[in-house]
Amino acid sequence: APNDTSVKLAKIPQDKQLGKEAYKEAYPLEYNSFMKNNDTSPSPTGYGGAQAENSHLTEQPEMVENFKGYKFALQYDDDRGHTYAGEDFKNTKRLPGQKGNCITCKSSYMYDVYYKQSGWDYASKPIDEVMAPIEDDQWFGCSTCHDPETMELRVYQQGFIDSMARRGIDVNNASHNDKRAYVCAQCHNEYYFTKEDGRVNHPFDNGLDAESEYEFYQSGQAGAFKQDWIHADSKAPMLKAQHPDFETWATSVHADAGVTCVDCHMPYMRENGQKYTSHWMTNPLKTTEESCLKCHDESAETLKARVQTIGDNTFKLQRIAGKTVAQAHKTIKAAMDAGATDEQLEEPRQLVREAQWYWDWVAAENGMGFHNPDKIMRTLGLSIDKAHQCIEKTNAIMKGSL
Amino acid sequence: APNDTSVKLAKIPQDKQLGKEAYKEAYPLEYNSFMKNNDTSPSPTGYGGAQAENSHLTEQPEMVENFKGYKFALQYDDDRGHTYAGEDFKNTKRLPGQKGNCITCKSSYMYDVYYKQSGWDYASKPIDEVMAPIEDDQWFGCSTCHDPETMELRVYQQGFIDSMARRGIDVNNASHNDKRAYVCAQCHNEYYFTKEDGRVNHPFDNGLDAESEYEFYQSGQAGAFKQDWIHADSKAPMLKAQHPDFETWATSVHADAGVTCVDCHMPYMRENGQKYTSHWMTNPLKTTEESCLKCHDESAETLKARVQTIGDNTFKLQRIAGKTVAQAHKTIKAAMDAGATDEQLEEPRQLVREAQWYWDWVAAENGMGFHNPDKIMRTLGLSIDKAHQCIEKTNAIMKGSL
Amino acid sequence: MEFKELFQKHTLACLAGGFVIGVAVCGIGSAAMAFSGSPAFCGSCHAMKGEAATFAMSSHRALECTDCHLPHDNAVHYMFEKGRTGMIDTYHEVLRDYPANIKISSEGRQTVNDNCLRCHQTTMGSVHADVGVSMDTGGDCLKCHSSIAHGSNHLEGGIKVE
Ligand code: HEC
Ligand code: HEC
Ligand code: HEC
Ligand code: HEC
Ligand code: HEC
Ligand code: HEC
Ligand code: HEC
Ligand code: HEC
Ligand code: HEC
Ligand code: HEC
Ligand code: HEC
Ligand code: HEC
Ligand code: HEC
Ligand code: HEC
Ligand SMILES: [Ca+2]
Ligand SMILES: [Ca+2]
Repeated sequence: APNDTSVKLAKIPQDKQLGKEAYKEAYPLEYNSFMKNNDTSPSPTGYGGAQAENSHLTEQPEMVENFKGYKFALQYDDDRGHTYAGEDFKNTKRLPGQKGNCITCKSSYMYDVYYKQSGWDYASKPIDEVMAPIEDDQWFGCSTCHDPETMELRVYQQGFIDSMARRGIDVNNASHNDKRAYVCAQCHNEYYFTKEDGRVNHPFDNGLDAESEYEFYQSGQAGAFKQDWIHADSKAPMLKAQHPDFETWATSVHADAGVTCVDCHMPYMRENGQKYTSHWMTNPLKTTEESCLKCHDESAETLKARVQTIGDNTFKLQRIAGKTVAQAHKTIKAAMDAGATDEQLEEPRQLVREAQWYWDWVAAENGMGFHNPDKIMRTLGLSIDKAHQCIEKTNAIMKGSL
Repeated sequence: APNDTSVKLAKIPQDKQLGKEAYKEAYPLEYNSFMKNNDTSPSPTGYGGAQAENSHLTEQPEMVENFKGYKFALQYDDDRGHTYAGEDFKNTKRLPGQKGNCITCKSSYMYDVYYKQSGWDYASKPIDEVMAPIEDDQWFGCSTCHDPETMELRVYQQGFIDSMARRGIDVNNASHNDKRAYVCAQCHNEYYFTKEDGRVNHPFDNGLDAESEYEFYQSGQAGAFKQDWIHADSKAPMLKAQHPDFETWATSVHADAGVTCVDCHMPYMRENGQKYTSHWMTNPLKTTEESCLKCHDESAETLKARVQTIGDNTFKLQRIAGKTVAQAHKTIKAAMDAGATDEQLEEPRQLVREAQWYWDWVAAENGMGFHNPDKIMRTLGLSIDKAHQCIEKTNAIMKGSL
Repeated sequence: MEFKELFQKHTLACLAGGFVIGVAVCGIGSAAMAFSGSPAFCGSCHAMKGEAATFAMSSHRALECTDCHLPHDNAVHYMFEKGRTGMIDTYHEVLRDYPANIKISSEGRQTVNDNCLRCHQTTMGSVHADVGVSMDTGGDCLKCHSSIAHGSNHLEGGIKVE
């Protein structure tokens, strides 16, 4: 029809499918809004945000102690827009010495080039070799989420597909609505690299909360993988939790109501009487009107204040937990200095490992509690308890041995 | 045809206004539903409920330690329907030795008879003398909430009126919607009896959360009142928190949206097309259809599951907090037995007082977290932290002195 | 309550009668036809007062109730549903046995949803909205717009003691 202004599927030349440039003309609304990911304005709540060098380590100095001996103590910034994914990755001080598996969630290059050729082989090759051929425009392009031939959403990160399959869920036969979560969930989740072949795997088997995931690592379900590093002070075998955004959301009130990541982070916008999907995946409070107010009748101020309150409550406990964990590491170190044996310190080290896991699960999550308030707060309560138990246990040992 | 949204005002003889019987014929729907408060079916979530002898002390034995030396260690039951208010009050083992102020929230007798005659005088008279003239039917009747002449809601508990006035709120000039909360809030709140004349007062001046109320008691704003009792084991000066349901609700998402106690606990019902307000003030999950689904699109099962989850998360931390507090009392006692001085134990005792306050604020609240999840969970996180701090401090002292 | 007894004894006959009368009345003329879909007509029942009141304050207040609540794919379907639902509504209104809180049924939701798209097809032209195939898409309008016609604040105002 002559008046039909609906978006037409465009043919993108095969050699340009991994970039963004070639999509610009066919999908200007989506392309332009995606480019807004370059915006670096601060977060309305003060949590998160998109400034360069927005360092967690400066904001919460206890992290320097908690990650001592691990790369996260070198540089650990708050996430920025998707357009920075390549740049921030290449520049992080955590990069040297890593393997190819690291690029799994930074573009679809790993899939469209490497995985299609030879499966997980890229995962255990040196990172420099693996990332060398990736051009600037090929980091995080449209193909990261869309099948370039059909522009349908696609979920192709095999580690995620396999982990969900173990939960009985076939993500590629999921409903369209569920896909609007899975397309994000394939990256925004907790993962580890298997010792066996370096592939990405997820500890989802027992459930989607911090306790179930901890049990996964404790019970041997992670195979030969036992820890990410040995803590420099306490010598405890530590786990690093990474961005469990999916797991946090998955059991939330919003998920119950079928509200997905996309509904809030990529709301419909309008231009010329037609809707399009915003591709500026940022803090939804920057677009409260479109992100929240279609479903909610409260005023934008009321909603923002509520998100702020949840964030403040979460941050309050997160700091207490983080600092207590730091103190626990130092207490164990003091015990070691005073002559405590590895055997005596076995239990305290397990306790600090567990305490830090719970704290980090929240600290690494990106919603500052909002994605699932009571689940996140429960996790912090457990962390505070375990960290103190570690301190008390260690002190009890010392009392005996002094 | 009868107007289905109005009721004819009846004249209730003055000498029968305090009871319920006289209202039966004029307001059968309200009367009959009020009598459903005699129901003693269990709570759908397992938290709360209305069975006789539903003892907190049996369910959470750590309470016996935490209230040691105080009447709450003798008997402390979950609340039941309003029709039991007189009976349960007269039978509680906590009653002997109390004063008249106790009846403030058990009927309007205190107001319509005593307060109108001579203000707060009744508050410091012996309880036996004060309750002797109250007939069975006069405990918690219709006049407890309604002005019997007009059947308008009334807020007349002077302690609450004064405390709200100090917050700049004139409860009797409040909007009709706010009154639907205040009518409950006048009883369902944290209170103490002033040392000066035994009247009921509320620690609302600094804010409506556990930290602000603690600050009220710490700063001398409670006048000569310093503690409810001295703990039998730790000798710490303790505070008892009582049902801060109002404070918990007041800053919740539901309150933000103007949803009051009455909307959930007294939903509109219909009988033969006649609309009326349910007077069965019970667990709203016994009436999910009417209580929740008028606002929520989720299914009744989804909503119940959500309330259950919030309750389970809350109860998990509540138990950890309660048990850690109990251990703190015992640790201080052990230190005393080993010769620690009052001066040395000053700080630990302050810590256990504060830790228990936070725990009790939640344990005494009646929504098991649902009324305001993140606020309640924050309070428990603080409790766990302070209780452990007490233990660590005390142990540190002992280490020095041994 | 003679009405109630009559209904309970002769339910089927009454319903059939109601159906015929409904269709006949509606067929009398286009004026009656239009009226019997209007907020004034629908809102004349006690059970509908709340919805009529909230609707009157909505952005769609110029519409007829039936624009959303009856199928508009063809006239026969429209008339049939009008008779059928009108019959159910009348039956419960007379018996006065409807619940305090009337909740739209899943078929009712589907009908409404189809109507949203009937008017707003263009708006949704460029985004994923397979309406009719499944409500599990961007086409589930009510997921985001359920308060568009009746608000979401269902506080109803008190019952007066006069
Ligand atoms: C399973 C997916 C996944 C894998 C594998 C992964 N990342 Fe990420 N990465 C993410 C997500 C999602 C974010 C954004 C959320 C966040 O920062 O919490 C992110 C953010 C980052 C950032 C920016 C924020 C920061 O942490 O400073 C850097 C740098 C980064 N990743 C480096 C790496 C490196 C190096 C590796 C390999 C050791 C790696 N990533 C492996 C998903 C992944
Ligand atoms: C991080 C994931 C992600 C990336 C990257 C991404 N998209 Fe999308 N895109 C989505 C989602 C989610 C939708 C909504 C799809 C749905 O509901 O079916 C969408 C929808 C679309 C649509 C359908 C029309 C609309 O607006 O809903 C087009 C066209 C589109 N994207 C183009 C692009 C282009 C061009 C790029 C690169 C500049 C891009 N996308 C990058 C996730 C992404
Ligand atoms: C291929 C992996 C991947 C996918 C798929 C993905 N993300 Fe991300 N996301 C990242 C990485 C990596 C970053 C951090 C980039 C950086 O800091 O440089 C990030 C950052 C973000 C941020 C932070 C932006 C800011 O302003 O601080 C948000 C919000 C976000 N993602 C939401 C989403 C949503 C919503 C989806 C799905 C529609 C999604 N992501 C899909 C990897 C991914
Ligand atoms: C109901 C709305 C909603 C849903 C659903 C939702 N989020 Fe969020 N998300 C938010 C809000 C609001 C914030 C900002 C919180 C703050 O500022 O304190 C946020 C923050 C984030 C951030 C950090 C942004 C920053 O500034 O650094 C990331 C990343 C993120 N969400 C990813 C996800 C992913 C992935 C999903 C789905 C698995 C998801 N979100 C689902 C509302 C939502
Ligand atoms: C597609 C619909 C939808 C969108 C979009 C949405 N919400 Fe919600 N929200 C809901 C539903 C449904 C609930 C559950 C309660 C209910 O049934 O009303 C809810 C609950 C909430 C709650 C109470 C739950 C809690 O954890 O405290 C808050 C606060 C909230 N939303 C804020 C937001 C904010 C802020 C945004 C935007 C960033 C947002 N919502 C976007 C539908 C939505
Ligand atoms: C949004 C609905 C809602 C509001 C508003 C609300 N409540 Fe509740 N209340 C509940 C639910 C649901 C429970 C049951 C929780 C459970 O079973 O875990 C409950 C439990 C209670 C109980 C304990 C019942 C029992 O079984 O022992 C009391 C007492 C109570 N509320 C009083 C109040 C007061 C007073 C207010 C206002 C200051 C209030 N509630 C506001 C929903 C609400
Ligand atoms: C005059 C004081 C007073 C007022 C006013 C009051 N309550 Fe209560 N409420 C009580 C007492 C006392 C009990 C406990 C009775 C018992 O256990 O014998 C109670 C018990 C309850 C319970 C527990 C019932 C159960 O099944 O476990 C609920 C729910 C409740 N009240 C809600 C409300 C609501 C809602 C309002 C306002 C409409 C209200 N209350 C007004 C004093 C009051
Ligand atoms: C400011 C109002 C208020 C005052 C003053 C008050 N109560 Fe209550 N009482 C309540 C409310 C509200 C409940 C129901 C909620 C609950 O139990 O948490 C209740 C419940 C009770 C119950 C039943 C549950 C239980 O705790 O075993 C007893 C018994 C009781 N009160 C005795 C007393 C005694 C004795 C005093 C005086 C020392 C007193 N009350 C003073 C408001 C009050
Ligand atoms: C614990 C508080 C409380 C008690 C006790 C109470 N009521 Fe009510 N009553 C209310 C509330 C709240 C409303 C709703 C008022 C409003 O919204 O204006 C109400 C409304 C009414 C109405 C107005 C019609 C209606 O159904 O909304 C009548 C009549 C009534 N009550 C009669 C009684 C009778 C008779 C008794 C004693 C058997 C009684 N009430 C006891 C709180 C109470
Ligand atoms: C008069 C309206 C109303 C009533 C009655 C009501 N709610 Fe809500 N509820 C809301 C609003 C408004 C929100 C905030 C989110 C939103 O805007 O949708 C909310 C939020 C919620 C949330 C998410 C917040 C959280 O703390 O997790 C849950 C769960 C919930 N309600 C359950 C219930 C249950 C269970 C009942 C009945 C006992 C109930 N509600 C009664 C209006 C209501
Ligand atoms: C613009 C479309 C539209 C119009 C016009 C409309 N409605 Fe609705 N109606 C809806 C939607 C959407 C819902 C579902 C609301 C929900 O899910 O909360 C609904 C629900 C209802 C319900 C069930 C109540 C509920 O909450 O589920 C009734 C009854 C109703 N409408 C009656 C009417 C009447 C009477 C009129 C005219 C005065 C009317 N409607 C006009 C869209 C409309
Ligand atoms: C004779 C009185 C009366 C009239 C006139 C009336 N209704 Fe109703 N309506 C009711 C009753 C009673 C119910 C509740 C039926 C039940 O209990 O399921 C109802 C239910 C509904 C529902 C919810 C049904 C469902 O299950 O999804 C909708 C939508 C609705 N009416 C719309 C309308 C519209 C549109 C009109 C005008 C064309 C209208 N009503 C006219 C009495 C009436
Ligand atoms: C018979 C045609 C018709 C139907 C059916 C209809 N609409 Fe509309 N809608 C309109 C018209 C005309 C306007 C413009 C009204 C105005 O701007 O005054 C409009 C405006 C809107 C708007 C923008 C105004 C606002 O309040 O935000 C939204 C959103 C909307 N409609 C959604 C819906 C949804 C959802 C449904 C189904 C529940 C629906 N419409 C059913 C004709 C219709
Ligand atoms: C996931 C959430 C979501 C779903 C599903 C959804 N919408 Fe919307 N809708 C929105 C948002 C957000 C806006 C506001 C866009 C803006 O203002 O830029 C909107 C705006 C509109 C408008 C207003 C356009 C105007 O001119 O003001 C109409 C009409 C509309 N939607 C109709 C529909 C219809 C019809 C459907 C189902 C086929 C639907 N919507 C499904 C979120 C949604
Ligand atoms: Ca960020
Ligand atoms: Ca109870």
